Amino acid sequence: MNILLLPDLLIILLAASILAIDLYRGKPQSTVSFHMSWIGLLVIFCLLIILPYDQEITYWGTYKVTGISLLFKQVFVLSSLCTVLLSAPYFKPGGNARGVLRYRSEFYFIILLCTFGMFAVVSATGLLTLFIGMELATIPLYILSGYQKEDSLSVEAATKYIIMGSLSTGLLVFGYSFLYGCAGSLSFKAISVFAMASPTDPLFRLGVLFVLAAIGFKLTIFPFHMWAPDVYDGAPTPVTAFISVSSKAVAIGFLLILVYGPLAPLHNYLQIILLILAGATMTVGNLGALKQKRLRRFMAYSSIAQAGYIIMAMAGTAAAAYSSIIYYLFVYAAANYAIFFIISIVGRNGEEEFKSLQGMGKQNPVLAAVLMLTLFSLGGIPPLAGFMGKFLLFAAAAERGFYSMVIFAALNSTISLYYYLLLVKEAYIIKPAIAPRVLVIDNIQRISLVLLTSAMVSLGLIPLFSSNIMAIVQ
Amino acid sequence: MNGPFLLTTIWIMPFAIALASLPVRHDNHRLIKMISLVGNLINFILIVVLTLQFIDVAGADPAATTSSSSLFHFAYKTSWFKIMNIEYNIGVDAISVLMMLLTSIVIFCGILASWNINKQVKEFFILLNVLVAGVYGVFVSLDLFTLFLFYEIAVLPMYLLIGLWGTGRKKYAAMKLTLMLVAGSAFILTGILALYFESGLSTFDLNLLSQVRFADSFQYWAFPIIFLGFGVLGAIFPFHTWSPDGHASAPTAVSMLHAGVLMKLGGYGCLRVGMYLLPEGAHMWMSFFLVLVTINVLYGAFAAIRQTDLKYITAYSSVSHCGLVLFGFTAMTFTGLKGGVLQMISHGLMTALFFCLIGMIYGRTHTRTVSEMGGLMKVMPFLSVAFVIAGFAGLGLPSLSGFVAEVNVFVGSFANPATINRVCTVLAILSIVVTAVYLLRTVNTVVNGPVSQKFAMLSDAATLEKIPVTILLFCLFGMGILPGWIINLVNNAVNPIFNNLMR
Amino acid sequence: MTLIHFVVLSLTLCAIGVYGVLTRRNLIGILLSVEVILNGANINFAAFAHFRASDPAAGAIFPIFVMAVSGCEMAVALAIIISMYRRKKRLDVYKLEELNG
Amino acid sequence: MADLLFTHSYLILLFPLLSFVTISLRPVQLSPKMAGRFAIGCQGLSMLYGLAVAAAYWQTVIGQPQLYPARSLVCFDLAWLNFSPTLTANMGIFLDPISVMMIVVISIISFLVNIYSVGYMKDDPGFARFFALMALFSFSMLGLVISSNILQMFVFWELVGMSSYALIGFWYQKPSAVAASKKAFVVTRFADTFFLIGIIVVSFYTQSFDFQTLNSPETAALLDHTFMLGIVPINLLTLATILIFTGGWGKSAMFPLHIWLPDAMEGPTPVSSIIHSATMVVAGVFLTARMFPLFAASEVTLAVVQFVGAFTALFAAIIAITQKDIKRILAFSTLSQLGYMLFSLGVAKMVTGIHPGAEINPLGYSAAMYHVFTHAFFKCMLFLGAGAIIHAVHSNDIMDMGGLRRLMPKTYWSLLTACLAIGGIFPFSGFWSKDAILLAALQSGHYIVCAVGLATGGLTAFYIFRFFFLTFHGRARSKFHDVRENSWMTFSIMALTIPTVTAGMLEHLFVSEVTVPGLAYTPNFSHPLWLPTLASLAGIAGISLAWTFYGRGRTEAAERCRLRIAPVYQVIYNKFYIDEVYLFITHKIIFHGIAAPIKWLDRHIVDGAMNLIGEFLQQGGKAVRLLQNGQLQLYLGVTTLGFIALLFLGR
Repeated sequence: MNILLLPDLLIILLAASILAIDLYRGKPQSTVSFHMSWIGLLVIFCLLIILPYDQEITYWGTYKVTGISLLFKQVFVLSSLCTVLLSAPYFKPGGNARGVLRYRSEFYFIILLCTFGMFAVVSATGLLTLFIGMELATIPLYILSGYQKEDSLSVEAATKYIIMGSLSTGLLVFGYSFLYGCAGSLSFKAISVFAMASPTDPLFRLGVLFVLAAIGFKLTIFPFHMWAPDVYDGAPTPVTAFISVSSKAVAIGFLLILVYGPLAPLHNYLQIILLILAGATMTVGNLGALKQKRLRRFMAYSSIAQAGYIIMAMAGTAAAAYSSIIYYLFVYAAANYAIFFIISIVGRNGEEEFKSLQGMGKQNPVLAAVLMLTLFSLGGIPPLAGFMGKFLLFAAAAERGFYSMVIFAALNSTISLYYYLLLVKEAYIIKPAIAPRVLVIDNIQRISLVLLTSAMVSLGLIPLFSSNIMAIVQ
Repeated sequence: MNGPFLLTTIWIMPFAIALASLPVRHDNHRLIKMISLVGNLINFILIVVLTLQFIDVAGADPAATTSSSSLFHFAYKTSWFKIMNIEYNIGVDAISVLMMLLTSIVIFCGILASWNINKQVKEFFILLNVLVAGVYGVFVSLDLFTLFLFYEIAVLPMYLLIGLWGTGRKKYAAMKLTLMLVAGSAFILTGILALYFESGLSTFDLNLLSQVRFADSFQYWAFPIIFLGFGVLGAIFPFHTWSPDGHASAPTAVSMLHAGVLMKLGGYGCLRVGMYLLPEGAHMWMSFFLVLVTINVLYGAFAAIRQTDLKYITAYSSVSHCGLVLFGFTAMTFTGLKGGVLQMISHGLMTALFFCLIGMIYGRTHTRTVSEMGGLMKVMPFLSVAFVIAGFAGLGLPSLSGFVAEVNVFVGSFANPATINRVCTVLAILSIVVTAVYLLRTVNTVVNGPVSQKFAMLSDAATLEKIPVTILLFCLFGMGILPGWIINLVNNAVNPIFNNLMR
Repeated sequence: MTLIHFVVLSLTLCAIGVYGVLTRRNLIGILLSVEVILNGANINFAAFAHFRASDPAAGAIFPIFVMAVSGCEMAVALAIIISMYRRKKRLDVYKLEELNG
Repeated sequence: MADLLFTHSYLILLFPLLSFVTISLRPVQLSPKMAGRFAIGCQGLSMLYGLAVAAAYWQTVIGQPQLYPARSLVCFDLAWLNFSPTLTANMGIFLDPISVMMIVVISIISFLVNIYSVGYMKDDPGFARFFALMALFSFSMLGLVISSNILQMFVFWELVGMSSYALIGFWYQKPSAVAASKKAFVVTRFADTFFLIGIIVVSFYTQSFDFQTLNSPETAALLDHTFMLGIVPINLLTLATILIFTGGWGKSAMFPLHIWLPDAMEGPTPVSSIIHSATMVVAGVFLTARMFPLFAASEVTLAVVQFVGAFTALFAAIIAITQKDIKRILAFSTLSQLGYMLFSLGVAKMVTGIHPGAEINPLGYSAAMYHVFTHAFFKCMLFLGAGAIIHAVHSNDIMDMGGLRRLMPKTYWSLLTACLAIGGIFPFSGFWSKDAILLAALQSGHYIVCAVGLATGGLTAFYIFRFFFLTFHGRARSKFHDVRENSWMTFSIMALTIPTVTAGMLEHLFVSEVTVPGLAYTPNFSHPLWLPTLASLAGIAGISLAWTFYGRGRTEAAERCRLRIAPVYQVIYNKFYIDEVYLFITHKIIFHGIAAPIKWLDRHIVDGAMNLIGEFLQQGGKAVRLLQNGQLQLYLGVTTLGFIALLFLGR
């Protein structure tokens, strides 16, 4: 038994204990579970930081912890932590205009469970772990997106999500079956051997495409992105944030593990497909975001586009792809959560729409500045981390000589800047028709925003972090 | 003071000013303005010190540096992002020093010119200073990554500066300007990534990259995208359309800074990154760009004739004059390159003066439509005389800086013996007649003629407003009458670039 | 009976499932069609395990996991659909149209 | 002593510059009156210094031909504008016969005009500004003539243009003056553009701007080659020289670029007298003379110069006959006289075979310079006189005048000498210089030009005396108030009679000393006595005719004559409608035909394309939203289709 498995165990323990305490002395208004979860997650995160990143240990032949998987786990834990913090006002009466969420402990339990599923995905050494982890990371999300039971939008979102999700599960399993059929085993090693030996086998490729399509759902790759805007729009805001970051991150981890693991011999073949998908995805995401008026839906399209940039990097070499994508995930998570925190502030007593931002520049300049920085980070404007992140993503594709793709993506990024600027415009330039409401910011939100903003700035300026990632990846 | 330290201080200073303004109370306008003013004054002094040190180090004798291999002085580099071998790599050559000097002058004048802004003052000055920091950053960077980074920092604050404090169709103009420039930088980004990988060195270091002989097939496509990418900011035809709308909508100081300095980043990039690193590509594409730029020069001038808004006229004239910057570069001769650089400086001063004056005139007359004005000479002689002089600087009157620059551009461009260069030179020279036509029409209508009743009570410039105008006028005359030291400096800087171009 | 027959069968099931997913109006019907797809995949696993696999045990275990997981999924799905039914009083998929754009 | 003078010869320029800077910046509170005095003082110092330099030049350079075979002296020459390692433009002072002559002319005239202006501009609100600008003009003009190289000349060339612009539009609230100033600047600027091209072309091939280099035979040989522009063979030498000449063409307002000069009369009269008659407009002639050796090397160029000059001489004289505005008459007269000077330079090239062995007739060159000299004084005086008249009667129309002889006797008598001089009556200065010009034309074999010159001489005498008689003789045709002669003004006018009457004595000096640089010998051709006789007769005929028509201040006879040729008169009176042609070209073709379409193109096509991209993307956004219609099965369908497409893609 090694310390490397500790985070995974702790997270299950945390989940279980939250549920247990709730069962034991559950009061609807109790905040014990909230404090337990965020403190627990913080502890786990600290633990993740101090773990050694240069070791590689496989447990029971099916669960492998490496530096890279630990990095992914950092993302997941951070994301869960943010979700927990983000969700705090949603369980309080008057914390959100949409209504109060109930079953707080269950909520955190589900989040933690999901996070464990994600841990499993990035630790997988075979298709089985991968499958179970993936499902564990996905099925709870269906529940979460329907968490606002009395809101018909939330339920509709959940319905759409689960039906499309099941279809994707079907495709995933089909894909696995072909991979298994070709390689004769579920372990990555065997698949890798087979791929090396006959990379052009049609059945194998069919399986790969099935898997790709299935993971395309999670990753919101065009044309499998259709659920995302509706689900993001309908689900409760903390859940939307969780889906947009964690679910995406786990899908990316999944794809990275496959593409640079067992499917590495097919990389030349996958490259083109990934690039085409990336191009289409970012374009559709950007176009879709152009005409939005609702913040969560807007974020859905924005994150579709971001997914496009991310998979573009998978055309690059393993080192470049891993380092740039993991770096970008952190950056993206920080920016996304910052936006969602602002949405939650705005949504406390108003619609989560563009209109609600009006007058912020005058009324609450600091918050507006944070919003602007965040949007610029998402748009890839220096010196914020988003710039560095995108730069690394583009560099990964450029390294293999896909310069025209880089131009295309960079131009796409210009389009994205347009709609990010639309938000800036709402916040700063457009004069509100009615007197803007006073925005209440509680301490959790304030502290979180400060931390996230400083992360966005410092990640782009201080090289320590990216160097660490690079060192771990190599 | 130690050179690299000085350089770092200079680009950090505006950021520091912005930070220093943060804790100031919102309604304490005076303090915010004073912080900005004093900070930029200090920076100006630092840059003057830098210039003097530079002259000391680099020597003003053109003969001494003909064989010089090191282009940059006060160079310092240290690793920054290990992940892509990104370095904090600074250093300056004469072009950068002069452009920094220009920037410091323009921003100082710009702050004075925007002294009467009273809407969200804090944000305005913070953004303005961030923008300036970006500009300085570009000029001191010897690392393509940081250069690009600062380039973007310089471009983005523009959106809010125009969108919030602008006039007219400001939202549209701000968005168009930002998006077109960022779209241009998409090409730049690709270009520098390509340089990084294709060089085989995995470095963004300008000095190292300049010694690489890139494959012709690579240069063939990389050069145009870099040139066009920077060219967008240099208002190259047909990507100049952000400029009229943007300049027309922007507040005074922003117009000054943008037309005066920011547009020069385009030319600077074309020269420093495009032509310096990819000389063979430059040779392959030059006639194409020459034609494009000639269109710029003529087209801007002709389009300006029919404009009715003072700022539009100046904006189109900027298109035409910035065309001359690139026109000088595309000549691919020593004198042409030098002329382009000189034109950057000259146009920076001139157009800053123009926008400064227009801002002040607009502040009084509340109209920018030329036909509604007239006879201002009677009521505001100081501003009017300055306006006339600015006009003459624009049409290249000797003794003002425009002549020195333009004649260098033309002599340089003619020195390229290709027929197309010759033809384009003649066309470009003829454009100065058109320039004379629209500038004189404008100046005459605005300044001369009978003074209309509604303007009869207007006042001339206050002392505070006279300062920036006087500074800029002084610089225009200084460069026009005694161009020697500037030219010597530019000679030194252009030499290595030219040698690279001719290798 | 060779491997190809089974693969064709499973793909056919997949196609049927997809067809059902696309054409059924009723949410329950759609869920059933999804189950068909999953079962097609299970057949595939079994067939491959039988004919080709070097590790046939895995091919037998995997469908079991799939069934378990799909069971969970269906449970969740039904819960959601019920909650949905409570609000809309219909199980018609066309009624899901409040979220769009 | 002489060396010291030469070393500090920049002082000639510095005094007017000092005056300009001091008055315009006004570091101390300077009353307008003091400003005027200060300007006159500076101008006087400049004149004295200029005369001293001229004397020193006479003594040192002309007196020691063995030391200065080229008769020229570079006082100093400092690098100013470096273009490339091999090409640098200098700022220097170059003295040779013509530049010294011009220094003398300019400094004297500007001094006198400054004195005159104190009277003329009295009570004008822009009094100080006027003197500042006049000082600026003197500075630029002096700089122009002493330039050591062609780029320096261009610099000052532009500066005189600018001062001319500022002075024409001096009364900036007068729309016509403003329009005239703009016109003058733009037209000359148009010509200067070609000048600049010429400079660039020549400097590219010679890698030098120096007049001495440019005028050397080597340069001519270097440039003398033919290249093909498309299918047109072009001689580079001809092209370059004509381009350079174009600058002079515009500045000297030769046909068809003459249109700005009559309008320029909107400026104050002292301005017209110094800038638009005596000095600045002569810059074109001066340029041609300065570059003469190079121009003469081309077959075509001097022919062009000659033709343009001769044509304008006649053309302007014809128009001058019909004009009613006193200053316009003089303006056209100036054009005509400038034409004389130019064709005189043009005829310095011999017709082949007239005098075997001689290619250049230096008399043409000398005569042109001589005429520049004499013309400057008498024409300046005419303008000053006209100014005095306008000042007195407050009208420009000669039909409103008449009978001023008694009211302004000093002006009357002074102007009489000037009219006789320009009419070419012995022994006034104009007689001698015109005689020299005609003689040069005759000697070189350009008989037609000679005839044109003779005829123009007759016309000149006619129109100038028409002006003279209508103004001074007869009875007053309108009421005058309070006509008095201002002593500041009359002083200058009377001072100018001295050179007008006596400059004829300098002919020998000009013919022997002001010669083509670099030409070794002085050919001496026959001087037929019938030529001056004929010229005098033409002049006298002109005066007689004027006397018959207008002698007693009446206009009836002329009116009858005018009615008889009404259509022709109308055309001439309207200056052959050249202005209208220009107006058509600028407004209809350039403004409406080119600029307006470009503006439209820019807004709708170029910018439209950018907006179209934006619009296209917006439509794309709408399409994406349309697809996202909320129907689950559509989503599933898209997904399935997408999956099939993916299979197809990854096949």
